[in-house]
Amino acid sequence: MAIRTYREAVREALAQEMEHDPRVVLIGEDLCGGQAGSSPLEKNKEALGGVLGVTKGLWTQFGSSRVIDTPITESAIVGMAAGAAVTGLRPVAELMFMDFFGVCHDMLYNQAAKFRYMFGGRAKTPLVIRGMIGAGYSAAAQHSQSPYNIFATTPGLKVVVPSTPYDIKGLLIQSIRDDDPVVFCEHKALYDIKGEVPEESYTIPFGVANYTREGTDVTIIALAAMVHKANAVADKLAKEGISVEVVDPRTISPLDEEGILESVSSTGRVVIVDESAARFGFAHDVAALIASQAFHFLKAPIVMVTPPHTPVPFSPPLEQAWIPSVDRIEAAVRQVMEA
Amino acid sequence: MAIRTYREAVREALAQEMEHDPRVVLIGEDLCGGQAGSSPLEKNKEALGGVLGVTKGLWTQFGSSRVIDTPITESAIVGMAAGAAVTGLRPVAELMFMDFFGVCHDMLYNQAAKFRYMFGGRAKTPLVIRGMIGAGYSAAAQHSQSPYNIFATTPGLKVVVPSTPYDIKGLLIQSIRDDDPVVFCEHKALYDIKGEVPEESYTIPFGVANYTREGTDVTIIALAAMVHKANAVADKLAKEGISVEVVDPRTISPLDEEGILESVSSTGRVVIVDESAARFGFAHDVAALIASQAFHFLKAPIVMVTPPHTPVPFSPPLEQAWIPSVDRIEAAVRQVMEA
Amino acid sequence: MSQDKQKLLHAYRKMREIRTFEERLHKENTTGEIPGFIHLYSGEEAIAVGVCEHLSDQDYIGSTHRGHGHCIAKGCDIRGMMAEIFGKETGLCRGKGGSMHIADLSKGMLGANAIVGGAPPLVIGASLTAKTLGTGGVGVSFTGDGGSNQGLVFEAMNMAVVLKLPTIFVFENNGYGEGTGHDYAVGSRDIAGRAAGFGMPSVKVDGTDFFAVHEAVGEAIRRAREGGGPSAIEAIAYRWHGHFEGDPMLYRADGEVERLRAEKDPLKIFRAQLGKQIADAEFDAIDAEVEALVDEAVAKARADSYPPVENLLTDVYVSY
Amino acid sequence: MSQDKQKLLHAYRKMREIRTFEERLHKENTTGEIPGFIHLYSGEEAIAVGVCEHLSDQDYIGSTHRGHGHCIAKGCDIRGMMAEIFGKETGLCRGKGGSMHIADLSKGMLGANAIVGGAPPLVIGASLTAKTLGTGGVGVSFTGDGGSNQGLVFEAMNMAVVLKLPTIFVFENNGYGEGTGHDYAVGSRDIAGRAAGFGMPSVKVDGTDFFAVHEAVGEAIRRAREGGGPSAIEAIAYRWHGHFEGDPMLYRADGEVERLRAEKDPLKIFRAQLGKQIADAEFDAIDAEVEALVDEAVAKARADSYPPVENLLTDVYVSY
Ligand SMILES: Cc1ncc(C[n+]2csc(CCOP(=O)(O)OP(=O)(O)O)c2C)c(N)n1
Ligand SMILES: Cc1ncc(C[n+]2csc(CCOP(=O)(O)OP(=O)(O)O)c2C)c(N)n1
Ligand SMILES: [Mg+2]
Ligand SMILES: [Mg+2]
Repeated sequence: MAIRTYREAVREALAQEMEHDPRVVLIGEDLCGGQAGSSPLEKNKEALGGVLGVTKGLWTQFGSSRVIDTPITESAIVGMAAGAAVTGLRPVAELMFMDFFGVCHDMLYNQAAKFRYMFGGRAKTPLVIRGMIGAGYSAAAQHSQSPYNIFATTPGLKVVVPSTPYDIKGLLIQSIRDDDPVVFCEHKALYDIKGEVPEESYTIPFGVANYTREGTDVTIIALAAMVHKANAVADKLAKEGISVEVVDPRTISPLDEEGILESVSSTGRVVIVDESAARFGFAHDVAALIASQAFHFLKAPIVMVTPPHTPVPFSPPLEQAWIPSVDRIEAAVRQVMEA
Repeated sequence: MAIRTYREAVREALAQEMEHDPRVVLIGEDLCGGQAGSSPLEKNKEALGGVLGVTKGLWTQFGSSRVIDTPITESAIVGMAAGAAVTGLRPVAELMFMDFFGVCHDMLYNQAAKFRYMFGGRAKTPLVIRGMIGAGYSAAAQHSQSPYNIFATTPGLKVVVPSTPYDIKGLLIQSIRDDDPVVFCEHKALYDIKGEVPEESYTIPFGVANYTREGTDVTIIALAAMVHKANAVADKLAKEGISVEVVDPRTISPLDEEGILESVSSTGRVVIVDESAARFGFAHDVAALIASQAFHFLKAPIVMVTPPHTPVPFSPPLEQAWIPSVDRIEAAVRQVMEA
Repeated sequence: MSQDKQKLLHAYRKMREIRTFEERLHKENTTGEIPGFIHLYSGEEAIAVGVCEHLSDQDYIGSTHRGHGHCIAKGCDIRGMMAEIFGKETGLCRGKGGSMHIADLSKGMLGANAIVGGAPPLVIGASLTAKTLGTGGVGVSFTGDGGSNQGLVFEAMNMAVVLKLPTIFVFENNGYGEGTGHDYAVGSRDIAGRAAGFGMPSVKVDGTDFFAVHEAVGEAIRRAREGGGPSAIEAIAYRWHGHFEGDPMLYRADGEVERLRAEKDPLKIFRAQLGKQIADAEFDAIDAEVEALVDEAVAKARADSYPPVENLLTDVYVSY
Repeated sequence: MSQDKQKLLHAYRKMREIRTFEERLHKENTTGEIPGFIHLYSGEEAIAVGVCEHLSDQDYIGSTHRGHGHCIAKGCDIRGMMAEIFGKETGLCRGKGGSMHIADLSKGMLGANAIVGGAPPLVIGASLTAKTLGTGGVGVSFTGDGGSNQGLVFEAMNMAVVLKLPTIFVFENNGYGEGTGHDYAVGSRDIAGRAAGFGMPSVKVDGTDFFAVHEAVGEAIRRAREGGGPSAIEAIAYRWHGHFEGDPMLYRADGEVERLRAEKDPLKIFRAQLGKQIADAEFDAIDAEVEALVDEAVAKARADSYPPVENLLTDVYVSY
């Protein structure tokens, strides 16, 4: 196995799938950048390779018919990708910051998500929408959100929120091979984390949670950047003899309900950490699942660690207070232990 | 008090507020209809009065500068309304079917909802977005949804989901006078129901639940059309000696958390009925609230009665099976009673 | 029969199928057996057929809420359509879509669409597939005069120019969007005129004249197939019925519909144009065949059963 | 001093304020004290100032992610802006918005906007307010060449024509959207040319020439104030820095920036144009004053405190 960053793992997954299947195309703004000027100077240059550097080198390798730079026109990007998906391509469209979904939500919400059902099962829509989520960079209210809850409430969409280089590669390849529309959320705080990643192609199935820590006293359920904070808390409290299990569902639609309920039934104490929202978020969805399906196992009230019901603030001290912190997670675990 | 339909109550609220305050303007497609042709024949006609007949007569009364017909251009409608709201008007924009929010979500999600916070409290956005929600008319997957959960997850928006003619008038007047952006959801199955409505203007405060039935054994929490089904179940089971309390929060952002928790603490048994979604819906938000704040009062697992995780189907028998039914609500109550 | 004549009769048959289908729905709708909203296409037949006579199953179209005509012109099965509109299991979408979501991907029909302006972004996707896989296919979107103001449409047009996609944007100007005149809602009062601003050629044609539509679209499709990029066509025709069935049409001038039926009937116009070449009896024979076909479709749709309730939970994902 | 000369010096001062502010940010940004993304406006000063010199606090502008120049031109306080960019409580948005959301409604500044294409729909709302309340005000939206392709913009343009709103759509064509050339992303390669399709007049001007911008916009604003409806203006200028601070600018030609700084500097051009009327010393005096002002703003912003953590939970709604 090689050591790769989360960013490199994304690029590797894209490159391998593009090699594997000529129907895979990338669509988005500045995926390359340089191809997008018509002056001779720019013609043969890949200037950006994506704002995140994620797609760097892919245009050089696969050319303009596979790596398609677009104008700033998200509805046409997602709509075109959806239309291409039902007619035979396997497009991977990049939204850059997931926050931008607002300008093209219909193409996911009313179109791609519903084709198969509305058409009586006679359509396949193998579409991936990639984008960044997450706060922490003072990118302010319109570039820091994690709206995976809004995607996952929509029947017909699948939603992936990976936390490690290993997971992101396997889940992205799975997403591209999947015949349903997938919203693929990359957390910006994780792009530079490193981990072991097989060089060959592999998939990770949807709906299978990963237990990043095993434990018997408390279950923490967390996603993306929050998994790492939960792990840190588990490691710290282990020294005090508090045994914390950390469950990373990795995909929230489908959700590994069984995996979550099994952990909860063994610990009876639950903390859910979620960066999406103070209301109607992932924490609430999972809390509701547990309160309806595993109620009799619960020994204490469920504790949710979420941001407050406010937009993401710009100023660093406010933003740090907004993001669920290691301290708040630790306090939540102590709280459920005491209840 | 007069007897009014839910539809008439909306119109009366709009008319009274337009009389009361010259800054109130209506914006939307076919609010009038006839004004919108330039031929002499059409010039002086109000052809539609809104697709729902809700705004009928208002153009005749207030003219084109107050009742503003627009092209089919929802992003410009909501954006214009938001821009007008921060600069001195009090616009009420109609989205016709709330399902259409997908084509203009950004103007709510990233703009109107966030002005005040992003601008450090130095903005007021007195904006109302009205639209129809609800299934039951074979309007199929793109005209039958109830996406109030998606609105209410967004900090900065207020969300109103009224169930009676009395409530809708008082809440709409409150919404128009409120200085924050409000998403106002009218359930299409309720337009023709009648009830007592004061002729004069009045407001109902946000965040105050209505107990439509008082009871001691079980709490049902429900919104809009579901309130009437919950009431029917309460009335039926009362005859068997099962005492059901029905709580209609009326506004879901803000939510009357205290009112809900108080009822739950007295009954200890909870059924939540919600037409929005099988995942990440209103039912989940409230279940999470209860599981974290009133856990020790609970005598039984929380039961959620929601649609399945599918788009809304067209064919009547499928659609009827999709909508939470009186039978399912009754069964849920019996289930929590037995647990 | 000469090939040309065969083609002409085929076009006539398609237009007649649309007309008979729609007029029958207008009648059947009053019985209360048809669920949901119905938007009829009568009066605009020459547009759908003028376009689709150029297309094969490799070519895709994307349609509107007023989609029956496009479906029929693109070759969707009339029985399957009627059953769908009645909400029956035998429907093209197994009763799950209804009038506003009829689709048949095997025929290159990407779906009616209940979101105004929804089709153009999807259609450029079909065009991208054609271009990427080199199928030689084109994508055609239908959009109304009202829908022509939706931002989605403009984005699709710009994208199609930038990527030189084989797309034809057909604008059906039938005078109204719901009750709102196009002369109010289209700021420039010239839908075709917008295309130049996006860098594509456009023409405006009489949408009640099959030959005018057919010729203009033929030119655009040829250009698209040859790699010349997208075009726009504004076709002017008239909607005979209300926006939806049940619309009291207060925005109409007195006698407007009668006049349209008398003077602007695409089928009458077609027959008059071909009066010298094709005998009335030949047209009438087609009319009778189509009448029988639609009779049968209605009878079958009425007799067929609703989908079983278990179907509620299928077709959400490929796995269930 | 003559009134004319006063006005000219005011315009120069505003342009200099922008330039000095931006170049200082470019430097300060390397210290790591400035949080988040910064997009600099150097090279485009004549557009913001050429427009805003026509406006009063009753008139509203809507801006972009590259908003500092528009804010300064519209009269936002430079100390408040700098403090905002540093994330301090004394910032114009009390540290909650940052560079991409600076706003001051009391000055008619509706906000920078981090959603590309976000401003035009909001600005037509300000225009609607002006029209409805009869204030005589206008709304001006700024949009980049890249942003000009967003559907939101086209919708706002059509709506403004239909409702005859007093709106001016200013397109700042600085050659690139991030790393993508406008000649790639704008299908027609002519942003101003799109306006006609929407039914409004437009002109294309040299955006490095204050007088060219000022005159064209003056005409459009006069028309708008008189009830003549909206206009569009494409102003061509150049972005000297990267898309954001940190952009390696691989898409640039060799020597491109040096050439722009030498040949396309709006301030140099302005001074050259007025060389006969206004002495260098007068300009230099302004430069020095502005330098001092920006020095002070930076010193103050650096010294000011961050907002207290309690502020996290305020300003979401009017009630909290
Ligand atoms: C996004 C969206 N907005 C509004 C509607 C409601 N609506 C349905 S059809 C229609 C009018 C469409 O007019 P036009 O495009 O001219 O098509 P026509 O009905 O004339 O064929 C409207 C406003 C919708 N379905 N979707
Ligand atoms: C809806 C949306 N899409 C994409 C982006 C990312 N983005 C920010 S600025 C920018 C380029 C804008 O180019 P242009 O409009 O020419 O303005 P300039 O930066 O040149 O001033 C892009 C793509 C965004 N912020 N919002
Ligand atoms: Mg029309
Ligand atoms: Mg630019």
